[in-house]
Formats: sequence, C-alpha cells, structure tokens
Amino acid sequence: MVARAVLPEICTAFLALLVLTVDLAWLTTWSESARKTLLCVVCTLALGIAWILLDRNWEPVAIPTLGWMASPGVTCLKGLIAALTLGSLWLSRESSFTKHVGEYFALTLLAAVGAMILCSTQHLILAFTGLELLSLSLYVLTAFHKDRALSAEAGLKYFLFGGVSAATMLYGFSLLHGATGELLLPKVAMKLAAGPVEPIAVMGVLFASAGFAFKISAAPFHLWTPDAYQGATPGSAAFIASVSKLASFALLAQVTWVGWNPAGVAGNASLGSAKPGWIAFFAFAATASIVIGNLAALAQSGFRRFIAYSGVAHAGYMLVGLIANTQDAAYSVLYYAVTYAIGSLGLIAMSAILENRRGSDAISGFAGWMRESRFLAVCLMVFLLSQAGIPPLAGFFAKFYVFSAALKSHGAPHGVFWLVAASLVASCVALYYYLRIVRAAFEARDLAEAGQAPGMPALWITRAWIGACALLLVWWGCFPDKLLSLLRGS
Amino acid sequence: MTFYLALSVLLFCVGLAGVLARRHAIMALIGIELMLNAANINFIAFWRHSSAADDLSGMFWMIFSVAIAAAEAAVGLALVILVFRHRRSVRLDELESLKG
Amino acid sequence: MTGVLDILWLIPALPLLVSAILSLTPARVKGGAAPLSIGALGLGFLIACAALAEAVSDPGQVRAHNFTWFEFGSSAVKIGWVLDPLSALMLVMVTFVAGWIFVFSIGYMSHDENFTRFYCFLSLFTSAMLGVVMSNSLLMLFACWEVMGLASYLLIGFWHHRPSAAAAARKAFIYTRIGDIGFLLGMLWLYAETGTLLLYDNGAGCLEANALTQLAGAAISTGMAASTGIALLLFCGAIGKSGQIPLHVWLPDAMEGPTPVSALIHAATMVAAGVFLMARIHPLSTATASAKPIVTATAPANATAQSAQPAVRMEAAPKSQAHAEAAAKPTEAGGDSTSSPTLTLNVMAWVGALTALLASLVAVAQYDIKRILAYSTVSQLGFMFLGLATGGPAVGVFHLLTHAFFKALLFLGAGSVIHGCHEEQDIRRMGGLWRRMPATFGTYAVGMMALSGVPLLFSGFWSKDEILHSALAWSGSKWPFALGLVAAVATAFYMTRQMAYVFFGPHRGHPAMYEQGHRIPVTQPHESPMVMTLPLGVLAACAILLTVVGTPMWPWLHSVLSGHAPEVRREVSVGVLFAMLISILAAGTGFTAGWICYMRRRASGFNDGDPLQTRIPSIWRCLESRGWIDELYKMSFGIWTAAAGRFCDWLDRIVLGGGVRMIQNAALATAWMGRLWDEFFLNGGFARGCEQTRNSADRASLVQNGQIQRYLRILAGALALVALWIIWK
Amino acid sequence: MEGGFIAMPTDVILWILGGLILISAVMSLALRNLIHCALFLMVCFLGLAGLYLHLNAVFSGLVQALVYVGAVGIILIFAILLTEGGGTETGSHLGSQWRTGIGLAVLLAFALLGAVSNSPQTTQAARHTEEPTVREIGLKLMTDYLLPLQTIGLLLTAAAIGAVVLAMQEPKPRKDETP
Repeated sequence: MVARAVLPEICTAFLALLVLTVDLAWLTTWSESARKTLLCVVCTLALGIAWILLDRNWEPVAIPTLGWMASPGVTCLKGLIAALTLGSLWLSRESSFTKHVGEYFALTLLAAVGAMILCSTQHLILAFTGLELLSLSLYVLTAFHKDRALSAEAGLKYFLFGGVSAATMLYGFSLLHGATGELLLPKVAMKLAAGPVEPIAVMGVLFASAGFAFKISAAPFHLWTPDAYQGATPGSAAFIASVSKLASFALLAQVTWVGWNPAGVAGNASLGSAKPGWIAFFAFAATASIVIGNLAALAQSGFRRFIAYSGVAHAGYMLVGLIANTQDAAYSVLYYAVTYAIGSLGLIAMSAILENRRGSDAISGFAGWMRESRFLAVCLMVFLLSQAGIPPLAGFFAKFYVFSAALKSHGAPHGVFWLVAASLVASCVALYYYLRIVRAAFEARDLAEAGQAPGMPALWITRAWIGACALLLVWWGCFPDKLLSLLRGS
Repeated sequence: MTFYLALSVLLFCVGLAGVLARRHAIMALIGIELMLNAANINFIAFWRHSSAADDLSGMFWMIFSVAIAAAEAAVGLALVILVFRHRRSVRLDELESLKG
Repeated sequence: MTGVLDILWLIPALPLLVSAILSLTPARVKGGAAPLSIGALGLGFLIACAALAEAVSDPGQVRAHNFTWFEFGSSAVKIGWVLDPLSALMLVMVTFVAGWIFVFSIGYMSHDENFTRFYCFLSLFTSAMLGVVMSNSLLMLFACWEVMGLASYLLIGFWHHRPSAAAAARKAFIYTRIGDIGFLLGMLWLYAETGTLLLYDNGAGCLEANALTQLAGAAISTGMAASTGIALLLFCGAIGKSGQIPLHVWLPDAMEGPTPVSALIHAATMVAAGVFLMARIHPLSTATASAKPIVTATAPANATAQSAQPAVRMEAAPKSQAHAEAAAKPTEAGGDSTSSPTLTLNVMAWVGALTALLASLVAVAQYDIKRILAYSTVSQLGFMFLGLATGGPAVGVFHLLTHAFFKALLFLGAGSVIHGCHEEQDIRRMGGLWRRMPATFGTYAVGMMALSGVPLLFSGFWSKDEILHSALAWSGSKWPFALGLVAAVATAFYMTRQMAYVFFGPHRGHPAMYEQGHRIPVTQPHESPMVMTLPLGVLAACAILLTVVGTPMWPWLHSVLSGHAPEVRREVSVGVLFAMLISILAAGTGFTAGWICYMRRRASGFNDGDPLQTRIPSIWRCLESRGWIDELYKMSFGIWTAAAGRFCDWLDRIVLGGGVRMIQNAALATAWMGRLWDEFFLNGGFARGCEQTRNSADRASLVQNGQIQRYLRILAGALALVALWIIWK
Repeated sequence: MEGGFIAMPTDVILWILGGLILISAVMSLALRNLIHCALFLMVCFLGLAGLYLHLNAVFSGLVQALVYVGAVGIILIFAILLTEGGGTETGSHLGSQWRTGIGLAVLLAFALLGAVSNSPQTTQAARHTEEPTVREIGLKLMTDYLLPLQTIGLLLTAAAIGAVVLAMQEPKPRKDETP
C-alpha cells in the first residue's frame, strides 16, 4: 500500500540513475543526438510501461506520520508531470548543446521526482526538500549550455534569486514552526485556528509565501523568469515553464487549502481579523502579476521573454483562485495549472523551432509561418488562443473555473469581485498581444525575399508532441470535465 | 527566547544586506548561507523551548537545512566558476546581457 | 412531438461541418464550396420551419433539451438548446436570409482567389449565430458569441492586404471584447448567485420564477438588486455586439469587409445577436423584488392580463407584472401608471433612443453608400433596443426580423451597385442608375421604402410604428419617444438623399473614366447577373410580405412571441391610430424634405456641394466627421495620458531609491495603460499603436535592467513593505 | 527571561556567543579581501556551532561544525582562489546602490523585530535540557523522516552531478558565442 503511494517517485528516481549509468558506461563515444535519441526512447518506454502497469483503481492512501497523501487523482497528476518531462526531454533534441547527455537526463528526471513529491506531500520538511531538489536541478539545467555565456548568466541569476527566496522561505518555515510546533499541514491549520495568531506566525506565513511566489513567478518575485527562459536551452525552459510551475501550484494549493486555511478546521470560522496574512499578500502579488505581466508581455519582441511575462500574468490569475480558498478553487487552480503547463510546453517548442528556423526568437520571425507549415501555424494558434482564454479551448474553462470558484467563495466577496473584474479587463489586453502573434503567423511573407526555402526544419517527434499538446487543449476544451475528473481521481 | 529570535533576525538581515550590497557573486553566496543559518538558530531555539518532550522536529529541520545549504553552496559555486570562465569576472552588476 | 427538438442541433451543426470540410479543402478547388454551404443552410431552413410550426402550435410552452456538459465541483454545468417561438423565428430568419446572402456571394465573390476560404468563414459565422440563437445556456451562448466574434474578425479583415480592412477587423474585435468583459462578469455573477447558467430548466433555470425572485431580492452594496446589476452587465455585451453608443464606432468601419459580409453582419447575424440577447433575458431586466415575473415554462404566460384588455393591442406582450398592470388600466395609453420601469429598462431605452438619433443624423452627411447603410443599421438597432425596453421582446424582435430582411436587401443592393459601377462606393460618382440597373433599382427602392417606413405596404412601417407607439405609451419618460421620432424623420430623409444620388440625375462617373476626350465613360455601369438579382428579388418580396404577420389587425407575431395563440382583432384603439398617424407624418416629413433638397435640385457633377452643406455648414461638418466621436475619445484619453506622464516625471525627479521605484513603475504602467486605451480608442491605428507601445514599454520595463541585485532589492523591498504593513496594520 | 524588547539572558556565554556570531557575520560581509571574508564566515559558523552546543544540541553543533566549517567553508575558499586568484577585489567592493540595499535590510529587520517582540510564545521557558542520543535521531530518521531523508539523498546526488558537470573544464573548449 505504501509502496504504491510512492511508486511514481521511485520509478522515476531509478530511471534517472539507470539513464546516468547507461550513458556513462556505454554511450560516451556516441554522437550527442544518437545518445539523446536512445535515452529518450529508454525514458519513454520505461515511464510508459510503468504507467501501463500501474494499478489506477485504489482507494486514496494517506500516511499521516510521513505526511504523504496519494490517490489515483494525484497519481494522474504525476503522470502528467512525467509526460511533460518526457516532452521537454524530447524537445532537447532540437538543439545540440552538451556532451553530458546522461547527466542532463538524470538531472531532469531527478527534478521531476522533486516535482512529483510536491504533489502529494503534506509535510513541511518534505515539501521544502522537494522544492529544493526541483530548484537546484533547475539551476543546473538552466546553465547547462556551457558554451553559451547567456546560459551561465541566466543560471547564476536564477540561482541567486532562488537562493535568497529559499532562505526567505526557510526562515518563514522556521518562524511558523516556532509558532505552531507542527510539521504536518492539517495540524498546522489546527494550531493556527486554535488561538489568536501570533505575529511570528504571520511573519512566517508571509516569508514562506514569498518563497512560493518565487516558485510560481508571481510579481514582484518574477524577475528571474524572463532571464531564465531566455538563457536556458529549449528543453530546460520547457521544463521550468511546465513541470516546475505545475508542481509548485499543486503544492501551493495544498498548503493554502489544507495548511493555512483560516476556516480550515471545521466549526472554527471565526478567525476574522486574526487570519494569517497570506491572503492580503497574495492579493497584492496577484494584482501586481496581472498588471506587470500583461504590460511587460505587450512590450516584448523576443518570444521566450514574451512567454515568461505572459506566464507571470497567468500566475496572477491562478492566485485569484487560491485567494478564494475553497476546495473547488483549489481544483480549478490545478486545472488551470495543467492547461497552462501544456500550453507553455507547446509554446516553448514553437520557440525552439523558431530559433532554429530564423536564428533568433524575435516575434517578427513568425511572419509567413502559415505559408511554411500550416500544421505548426494552426497549433500555434491553438496554444495562443487557449492561453488567451477563447471559449472552445481548455484555457477558457481554466479561467472560467477559477473565476467562478473565486466569485462563489464567501470569504471576501467584494475584494474578490474586483480582483476578478481586473483580471478580466487584463485578459482583454492580453488577447491583443496574443492575437498580434497569431496575425503575424498568418500574414503572408515572401519566402524568396527572406532567402529561405519553404518547409520547417522541425523533427517529426517535436511536431508530434506539439500536435498532441494542441489536441489535448482542444479535447479538454470540448470536454472540460474529463480533466477535472482525472484530477479528482474519479 | 527573544534573545535567540532577535539574534536570528539580525543574522538574517545581515546576510540579506550582504546579498544586496556586495558586487561579488561569492559574497552574495555567503550572504545566502548566513540567511539559511539564521533559520537554523530558530529551529534549535524552538526545539529547546518546545513543549513536547520527545519532539525533535526542530532538530531535524536544522539537519536537513544544513544538507540543503551544502548542496546549494556546491551548485552555486559551480555556477560562479562557470560564469567566471566566460567573463573572467563575477561582478554581479556586469551580468546584464539578459534584460528587457 | 419531440422529434424536431431532438434534431434541432443539426441546424448549427451542418454549417459547422461544412466549414470544417472547407477549411481542409485546398484553395484551388472552388466548385463545391457554395453548393455545400447553401445546401447545409437550406436543410437547416427546412428543420427551422418545422421547428417554427411546432413552436407556434403551442406558443406558451418552452421546450428545452438539456444535458450535462461537465461537472464542476459539486455542481454540474449543463448546456442545451431551447425551442420557443423566439428561437424558432430567429432560426428561420437567420437560415433564410443568410442562405440568400450565400447565393448572392456566388456572383459577388466569383473573382476572388480565396473563394473557398470565404465560404468556410461564412459558414462558421452563420453556425455560431445559429448556436447563439438556440442555446439554452448562457455559457454555450457565450462560447458561440465569441466564435462569432472571431469569425467576424476573419471576415471583416478578409481582404487583409488592405490596411484599412485589417484595422477595421481589429477595431471590431477589440470593441466587442470590451463589451464582452461585461457579459462575462455578468455571467459569472449570475452563476455565483444562482448556481446555474441554464435559461430554462423546468423551474430551475435562471430565467424562471424562482431564480428571478431570488435575484431580485439579493441586493448588492450599492442598493441595486442583483438582477439589475447582472442585466446591466449583460447589456454591456449587447452594447458592444450591437454597436450602441458608446461602443458603436466599430460598426461603420466593419463595412470594410466584402459586401455580403456586411449584409450578414448588419442584418441577420452579429448585431442581431445583441438585440436577441436582451430579448432572451428580458425577464431578468424586468425582474423586481415585489412583482413575481411571469414567464416560465410551467406557467404559460399572462393570458389573463392580456385578454382582459383587448383594446390595448399594441401594448405588445407585457412580460412583467408592472406592464401587465399598466396594460390593465382603462386609460388606454397606459403610460402614466403607478409603477415605473426598472433601471435596466431605463438605461436600455435611453441608450437605444440616443443611438437611433445620433446615428441617423450622422448618416445624413455620409458619401459612402455602404457607410450610410452602416449608420442606418446602428440607428435601427437603437430603435430595437428602444422597442425592447418600452414594449417588451415582441416589439423589439419584430423590428429585428423585418430589419433583417430589408437591411440585407439594401446591403446586397448596394453590393450590386458597387459591382455594377466597378467597385465605386462614393455616391457622388453614381447617378442615373435606374435606367441601367432596373432590377437593382426596383428592389432597392422596396428596401428603402421599408426602411424609411412608407405606410401600409411595407413591413418596416409596422414594426417601427409599433416601437414608436410603445415608446409613446411608456411609463418612464417621453423623451425617448421624441428622440425616436426625430430619428424616424432623419431616416426617411437620408434614404431619399441616397436614392437621389445613386439612381437619379445624370451619371457622374470618375474622371479617370473619361479618357482622352471621350464624352461618355469608357466603362458603363451594368446590371448584375441573375445569381445576384434573384436574392434581391426574394428579399424584396419578403420585405413586403412580412407585413401580414404584424399588423394591428392580426398581430400574429406578438401573440406568438408573448406566448399565446394568435387571433384576429376587429377593433383598433385610438392610440394605435394616433401613433400610426404620427409615424406616417414623420416619414412624410422626411420624404418631403429629401425631395426638396435632392430630387428637385439634382447634383450634376462630382464637386457640387451637398445642398445641406451649403446651407448649414457648421452642423454639416460635425455630422460629416461622424460627430467627432473618435476624436473625442482620442482627446480625452490623450489628456489623461499626458497628465499621468507629467506625474511620473515629477515622481522621477523627487523620489529616488530602489524600494520606491516600484511605485514609480506602477505609475508609469498606469500612464502606459492609458496610452494603450488611447490606442484602442483611436481610429484603429494599431500599427502605430504597437510602435508607441514599444517606446513606452521601454520606460515601463526599466525594472528589468538585467541587474540581479536590483531584482533582489525589489524582492526584499516588497517583502519589507508587506511585512511592515502587516505588523503595523 | 520575560518581557522587555530583548530579554536579558542571565548567561554570559550566550551574550559572548551572540556577539561573536553577529560581529563575525558583519565582518565576513564587510571586508574587502575575500579570503578574510571566508575566514570570518568560518568563525561565524563556529560560533553558531558553539551556540548549539551550549543549547545542549550536541549533534546539531557537530553537524554545523563538520558541514559548514569543514565542507562549505573549504569549497568557498577554493572557489575564491579559482576565480579571483589573489583574493582582494579591485575597484569598489560594493554595488552601486548598496545604500538602498542595506536600508531595505534594516527595514526588514525592524518589521521582524516588531513581530518577534510582540510574540507571546517567546516568553516560554526552556524545556529541553536532555540531549537526544544519536541512536534516537537515527531511528527517527529511518522512520518518521524517511521520505525527507531519501529526498535529501536525491538532492545531494543531483547537486553533485550538477556541480561536477558545470565546474568541469571541458577538454576542448569551443569558441564562445558571445565573447
């Protein structure tokens, strides 16, 4: 029973070590792309077989002493994480950047283990170690292109920002620990609800929130995001944008809903003014993210930075759902995070193709896309419109769920109402910049003038991943409850 | 108790000030280490003043955080060296190729 | 019995399917596109007719077919479709009019290289409109509504190599999106209050008695009932979509698309969607806390209130008790009754009346044949809202239906004229066409008389007359009626002017046509082919024939829309006759004035000034530049932006330091936001907008200067500020 | 130990240790010579270890001394030698906006001290005087803290791989993309 609950992590961790061993033992003389291909195939097969063999019909398992909680729904989330990880691994084949292929794969998989741990932990120490496992691997992955100064710079900046945030978060946890003396989220909630909340507990919650805000790149803790996205290789950037965001939101939803819920303990909803200050903090962060993210995204000329800034805005929208702090809202945020992660993976894959094709990731390079590959242009449109929240796509339902859950909560109706209204206005602005890219892609461009032959140099496997992502977004847009029931494990 | 908390607060802020003020990347790293250590003071102090007799959680927090700090230092210094190879300098204010 | 209901989904699904097929068809294959699209619509039309027959057989009943789309939390979100007289009538109208527009396009677009793509978009567009009409859930309605917006974006910008077309497309999209924010908010609010977005659901829908009472009772902080707030927010969406003041500026520009698209947008779809939405949620806008609204599937209409007062025919289906009471009064006007209309209705009436007046005045001073018609559409939509607000859905929807036919007719006629005159759109370059294009002239004349309300024979007269009557009898204020009346005069006037310019007088072709001393133009205007004139004929016939369903003698449409069996009235009250007289007088005044100005003194050359221009130049200039609305937006937002910029400069000078720099950046962002709005509200100069955006964003993204320590300072600053704020709160 | 902004511990050793920690921390960040900084940092770490020992947390104190002074400090010195060679920075050792940075840190310190001084928890007397045995700690690690322990194992693996890959001198350095 216990084994089943941690099976995904164990599989992935072993796979990481296996891949590392195989690569270092036998493959060092192979060419980079051949090694990547082989390792990708190995990973895909291993994870695929594990997923098929996995028994998905079981009762939720909770191991209170370990602070571990697993259920079929959580396992599905981990499956999604594994799939997104595979996607970013395959995407790493788009460019050649390292001789340490085995290490790259092992680190990515270890980071994925960290991400999976975040999905089912309710234990603060475990949460922190999981976060650090994820973050540390990401710093290295960002700087993995050792021949590129930009990559190293991005890695160092990411590391310093992340280090300060991690220290802040740890300090917050230490204060929270002092105020409550507990490690498990449900017990923390009980302690917080039991008496008047002490100032150090408020400070602890605040500092820990700041650390979370870094992980989900909410403004004003987002400043590392564009630099890291731009400097990293496509595979790493895709991993940061999809898996890391998704897992961080899964953890944050858990923490806010189970651990810091002012009304979390039944029968004690009267905390009133003494509630921990994270709601105010996240309201501030959400507003800042929505404003700054959307405005800065409008101004970008590089596609990667554009994705980063629009991701900041999306983090703001998701925070609106967390502020509502209901069970429905937690699930809707997960839903949003999943659709966002899939869309981001697709967009970063697009940016990889764009860079290979045009030599830079300038948005203007999308001109004539339609002429060159109709398939890619249509997929690009699906990703962008889903992120923008146009109805028949999954992104719309993500927004719909989050905002309606927020409006339904009875915590602070007026504040939340204004936040939702602001989000909607901002998403109108956002639509403009998303459409700008769509229009660029569908504009005619003289190929002869640009000196390029028609046809897009994208690997078929990348195309397949892109197509799969686009298809998922359309599919979940038409049948939104499919994903929701997956996440709920029903 | 207040003594320990105040000590840790001061240590945390000294570390933060170091990160914010020094130009050298390794000094920023030292600052981060100090910030992590500030948290450790809290953990140990809270462990000592904890109400439950067999509660060792503060202790374990501290042990894990030390391990993490060591790992962070290793990765951070590797990054610093990497940047130094590219630029022959690790001044933080000279790292501005990525912006906008 | 439920047979038609079960296959109702085919009506939008067929065009959608066609659109999907066409999107995969290579551009070279032109053959199948038109027959396929028209066939799908034709089939849809047949089903819609069957549905209409069924709906009319028992008009009081609302048949809905619901199913669960997805589960969300504890509640399920259901969608479905609805069959009641309103949706059935709209379905018939849309399939019919759109079908003939499709036929017309065969001729009009025959030379276009993207013929297939055009039909693909058209089908998608129509399908979305049909979805809006029949959906029984606000969510589904909104989804279709958005798809329609997207399709209109594609269609208006169909000739995207023209910069003006691309700009117009973006303008249309952005302006309607502004309204849609209101729609979405209203929808979310409604969902939060009632937990359902279904309109009719056996008593559990949000338009049924229970939900309405609850909504009307729930007050928000400003003292407004929730129902009022929601209805007003939804009305924002309708304002955007139907081009009402202050979001009307996109609509006249939308004629940049191919003419059949204009016909489709201005007549059968898109703009009609807004009016339809308000008609659909009419119970919501009339809901008051005291009176329980009476429109449900379970309680078949207010037949008692209606039949008790046979003399008040034109009071047209009062749907709230307030109106029922008003109608029950023996004083026949029913105007000065005890209860006043709700806030929503007030807003709607005023917006409608003002739009009707302003747009019709602006139309007087335009020279582009399609632009005149576009402003006329804005104006007529204003009439529809006026009718909806003062007389209930039946009045507004009647005008919507008649207008769909004659406006489609007029646009197609204009298309035929443009086609015949070799893409000439300026009416000063036309003239004397009645001899060369007799079929177009005849049908156009019918449309023109219907629009301006020539009495007795033309459908437009009856529908407009009804609106004026109910506005006269309205208990709120008499001003909307007065505004509407002036608008009616102006309507007749500008249509006469247009006829005079286009079809009479000498032909004033473009100077380029008179090459090398030729006395007569090289290329003569010519009549359009049969495939284009046939739709004109059919629509013209309908514009006349539609009269029979809405006269005071046999108000079939009203009875059906208000939910009871039609019957023949023998007596017509004095008030009705009075209103009729007034509207005849209005139309007559307009015609006479037009005749005096334009027919008697025909323009002979291109450069002859407009007679009005020479007489009242100042007003003329105002009207010619469309009331300076665009400029007004530009001015107001420009000033705001400049002030914000100055404020930022001031901040920059006196405030230093990293922590406070955040505030400055926020202010900069505000300034920049203002500039952004400015760009949106401007004359669609989006290319320039991007440029300016880039410049100001450079200022806005000062934060991200690449210095990691600045990032960290911002982190620490934010943390410190929030910590201080929380501690000493 | 009750009341007051900073309660006065009766223990003189605590004051000495606290002073040592803070002063060496400040010195480790204020000095110009990086090697000196690193040495002061080790003094600070040692002070902390002493503090833990004084609080009866012998195991923690040993861990602190071993890991921080033994491992982290040594790596730091290596890194300094590898990057700066001599150790003394040329030019200003402070960033251009260092005043703002320090000001923000002071602000944050005020906020935190405000919170700390108002906390009722802080007046509790010490309970734990017994030192946990290593065996106790080991047992707990293998039961209640099993998952974090495993995770830390993975974390250290990842960090080791990452650090080696990044710091390794490539055999044939290719040309920089952006010189």
